[in-house]
Amino acid sequence: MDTTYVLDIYLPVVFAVFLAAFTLYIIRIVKGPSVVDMALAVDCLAFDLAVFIGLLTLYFRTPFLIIGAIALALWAYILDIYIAKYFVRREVGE
Amino acid sequence: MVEYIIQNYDIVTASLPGLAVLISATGAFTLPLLQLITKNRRAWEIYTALFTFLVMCLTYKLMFKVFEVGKPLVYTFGGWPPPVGIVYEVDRFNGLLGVVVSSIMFLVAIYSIKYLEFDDGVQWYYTLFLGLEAGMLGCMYTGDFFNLFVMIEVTAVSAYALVAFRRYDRIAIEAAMKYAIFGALATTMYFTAIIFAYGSLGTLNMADMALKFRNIEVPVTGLPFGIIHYGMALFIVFALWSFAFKAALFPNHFWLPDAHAAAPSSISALLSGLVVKVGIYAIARFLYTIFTASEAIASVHRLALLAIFVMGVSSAFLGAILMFIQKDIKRLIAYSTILNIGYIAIGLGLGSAFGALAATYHIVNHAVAKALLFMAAGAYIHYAGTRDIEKLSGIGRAMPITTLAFIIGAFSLAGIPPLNAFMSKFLLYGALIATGVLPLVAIVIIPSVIAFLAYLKLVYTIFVKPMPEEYAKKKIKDHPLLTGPVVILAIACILLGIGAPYIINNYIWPATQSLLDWSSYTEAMMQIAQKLP
Amino acid sequence: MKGVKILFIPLMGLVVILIMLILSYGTLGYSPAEYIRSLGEFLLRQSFNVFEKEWWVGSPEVITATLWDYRGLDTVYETTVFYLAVIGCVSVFRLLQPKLAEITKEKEEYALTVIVRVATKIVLAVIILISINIALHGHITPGGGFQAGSAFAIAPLLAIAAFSRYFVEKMGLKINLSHALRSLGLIIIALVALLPLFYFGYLLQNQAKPWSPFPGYPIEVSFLELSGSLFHFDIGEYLNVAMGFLAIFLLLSLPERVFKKDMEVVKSES
Amino acid sequence: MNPEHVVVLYLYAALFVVFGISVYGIVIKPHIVKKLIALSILGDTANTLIILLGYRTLPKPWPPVFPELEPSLELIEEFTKLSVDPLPQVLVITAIVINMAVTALLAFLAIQVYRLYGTLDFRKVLKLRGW
Amino acid sequence: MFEVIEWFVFIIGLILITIGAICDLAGALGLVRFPNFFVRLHAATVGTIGGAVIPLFGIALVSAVSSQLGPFRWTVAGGAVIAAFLIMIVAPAGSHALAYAAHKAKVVPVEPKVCDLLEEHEKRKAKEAEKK
Repeated sequence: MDTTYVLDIYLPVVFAVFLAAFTLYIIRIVKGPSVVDMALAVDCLAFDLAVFIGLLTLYFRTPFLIIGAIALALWAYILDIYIAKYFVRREVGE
Repeated sequence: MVEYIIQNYDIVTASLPGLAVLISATGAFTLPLLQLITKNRRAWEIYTALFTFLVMCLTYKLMFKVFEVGKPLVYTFGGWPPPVGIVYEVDRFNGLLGVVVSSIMFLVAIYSIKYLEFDDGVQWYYTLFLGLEAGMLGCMYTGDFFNLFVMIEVTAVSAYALVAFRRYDRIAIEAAMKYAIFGALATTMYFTAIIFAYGSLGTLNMADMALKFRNIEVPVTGLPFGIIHYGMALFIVFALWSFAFKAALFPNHFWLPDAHAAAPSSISALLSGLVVKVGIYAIARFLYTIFTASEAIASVHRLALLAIFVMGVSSAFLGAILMFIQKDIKRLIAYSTILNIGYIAIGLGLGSAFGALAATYHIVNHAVAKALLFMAAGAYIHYAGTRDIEKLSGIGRAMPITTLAFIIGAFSLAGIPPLNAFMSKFLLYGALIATGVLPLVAIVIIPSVIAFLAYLKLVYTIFVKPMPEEYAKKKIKDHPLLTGPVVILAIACILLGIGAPYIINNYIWPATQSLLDWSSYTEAMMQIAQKLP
Repeated sequence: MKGVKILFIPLMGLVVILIMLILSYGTLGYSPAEYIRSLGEFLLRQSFNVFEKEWWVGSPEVITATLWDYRGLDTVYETTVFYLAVIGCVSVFRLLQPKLAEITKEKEEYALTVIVRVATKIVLAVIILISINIALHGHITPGGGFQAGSAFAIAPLLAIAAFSRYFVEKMGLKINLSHALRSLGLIIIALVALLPLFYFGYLLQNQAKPWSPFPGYPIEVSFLELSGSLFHFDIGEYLNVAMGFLAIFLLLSLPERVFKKDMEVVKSES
Repeated sequence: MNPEHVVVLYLYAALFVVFGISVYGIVIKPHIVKKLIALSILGDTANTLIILLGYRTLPKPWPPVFPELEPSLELIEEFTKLSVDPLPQVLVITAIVINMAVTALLAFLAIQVYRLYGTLDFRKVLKLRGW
Repeated sequence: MFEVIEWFVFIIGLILITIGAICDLAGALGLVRFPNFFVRLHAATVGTIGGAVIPLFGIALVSAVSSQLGPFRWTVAGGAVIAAFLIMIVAPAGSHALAYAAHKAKVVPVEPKVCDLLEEHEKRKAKEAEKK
């Protein structure tokens, strides 16, 4: 089943929406009054980038990008955990 | 290709350069396993000494083979012909340097046994030590300029870590930090230079690079991709800056006195004697073998030579003057390194065969004498526990043999005949006179005289002045493990000086010739590259 | 310092403008263009060319093929750089009294909340599986030893923060194990590189060549695609990188009071 | 020079500006952590530069991985014509590992500097050292 | 018949992607416009679960029926599903950890507050510990 034409027309529209969302997230990262605000925005941005990579997989028709999405999701989680640990205990190891 | 190799050498002899580097790296890989099995530090020390000895034997065999054959020996890794794969290309020049590196590494490995007796964590020291040897030999042997980047990093990373080996010493950590930050900047600059070279030439092989300037078509890579004139100008500027940093030439010398003074003395001997030579070797290889006699970049080449010459002159004067005012014995010797690197750069900057000969001989002589000085100074520091020259006064009386060797090394570097560094300085005078501008000779004589005065003062303080009472109690004496390597190097100093005519005729001049001989360097590579489709 | 600063900015600007002027003459051949350099084309054409086995590597992943076969030496020593850097880190952070680091008391309050702990445990399993997957498929799909090792590195990183470093040590991932496995990985690499020499082949040789008697590493074992030596190299590098990261994180997470206590000895001595 | 080349030159210019800024950061900024950040930016800029060099200005270039395990001659030819240059990517992987290793070592050294001097400001460190 | 089912799956996938895009934009707007951290957490949930998990499922569906991806389409679909499940686990846990830490360390004030049960709970706990 050939879905190329549909995707080629439709995906750029979705890309535009996602890019708009990215801009808003970046505004929050830059503005963010506290560290947790920034971390939250970076979080959302990373998860959205994972989706974006998935969409690029469809757009470029290369199957090799998708593994990057998984890695990105994990890295964002680490950021959260480390900031939380720092605020709770002020020492990473224990 | 196999016919070409088999007719001259058997496969094991052909793979000697690759083996030498890989074996010292394997030594570094297995040492952590050994330290888990046995906690006996004698075992680690003997293990390291054995590995360095093995590598030394391999490099000697390689050097004699290369001198016997006369042509550069090309070893293809994985069997891939040059522009595609990586090659080690050993001619007489880097064969000779490889021998210098591995011999001094072996002596320092023995010296470290006694010198580090009060330190903990020596297993990491020896691991990094073997890594440093692999890195330096790789830098010397490689025929691929991206591989050169990787090997420089191997050398550099182990050097940073070794400078910071005594990690509770404030000065050592600060020096290592400075060295590492600017060293990383320099290597990134070299990576940028590689980008320009790959962009404009489309190859990563050094011999192929030389052929591209002369518009000779090579299999697979073909002709240059961009305009080589400008691309190579950028390459030379970036690469030269980074090599000058590694070699501690004048504007980039600032890290050297700190790092070399703060490291353990055995490591200072390696850093001053050998690691800075990596930068010098790279400069010599690029300026003399690869960029010579090609009209495409002749003007850039001339400018680069001039820059090296000017940098050499300024570092010679700077090193000599700052050497005179030092109060710290190791800083004094470290500034002497800047001075001597300046001499080597002057020799290379002349652009004549005579100058290159003087530089080659001075590389060998300086490596031997400087390792000697640092190791002897390390012996004093090991017993006295201080680096201040005033506090060390008279300590030489308790260690007569070490001090005798120290005096030989110091006078050699100060240029007293018939010791070895005098011979190479004499060649340098000759090379400068051959340029026809006689006042230039002053740039060799003046720093030499200042250095002589500084050494004289040092020797006077250490040997002639009376010994304070606190040392008399400490039972200071010549320890065979500390003195042995020093004495061997002192004998080498004398032999290299007395036998200079023989050595120059049979080793140094052929080595210099093969440095200048770009055609056989490229032919050796082309012969194998013909196999490619 | 201020004078240097004022001088430095125009200097950098000048250098950048100069480089751009030089580049605008087409120094790099106006790249990127529609065509690429012929060396790159050679690699693309030959690395999985089943019709010309003289020049092939046997891996559809051209990057891994180039990384471990055409330019294998670079990668072996790049691994060495990583290894030596980790050894350097261990050397800088070694303790005078190693016993100080061995006080392992895992307390409830070290860990974060229950929700985080449960989520982390699930994620840990997923991470280790993914990293092994990346390592074992490095010669067929993008990935390989370093990438897989970096993916594995997330596991101790997460466990240290969400639980504590004692949790990681209780799982058996101690620093001595990391030294042993790292050495093991590098010995695998060194042996795979050295083995062809015993068959009178070349160091780091992968496939059979007409000009070398070495028969080559197996491309397939029954149904498994191995791509010759690439698979073994990837495993070696995976062990090295993963365990190197583990050692780095275990050292970094040592609490600061251990070092303060350790440094007191030095101060009292001097 | 056609418009495409101008766009490419703009990309190069942007990269070199970042390059200059990071060199400035390494040399001038006194704080060690800032120096480290500038160093990693420098490394990444160099990597991006060489990746840009190996790109192909086609509408949809292929990644340098064979899409099938049993290729035909036509597929190999098509792949050679459409895929991006693999060599810069190989060099970048090597450079990334090396940069990361050096950065890790530098970070450890920086922590040790902080332990011994109580500060990460290079000027203060030099002052404490007695300069 | 089979083709019809495939088109159906494809359209569902596209719809999921569309929903995701809209949710993402809404979440981003909320993250920018809302007054303080604890309120923004709600917007972030819309941005992650609505804006990341749902479109990833959509991508999995679309790629599963896209023949142009060749034999690798199941890799893409599987990867997308794994990524979606991971984000579904990871995103709430991460926001929870952030909120817990922000509350405990008092990084941001809890402003529109009716009653703070967590604070009371911890006070009670501390009192019990004192008694013991």
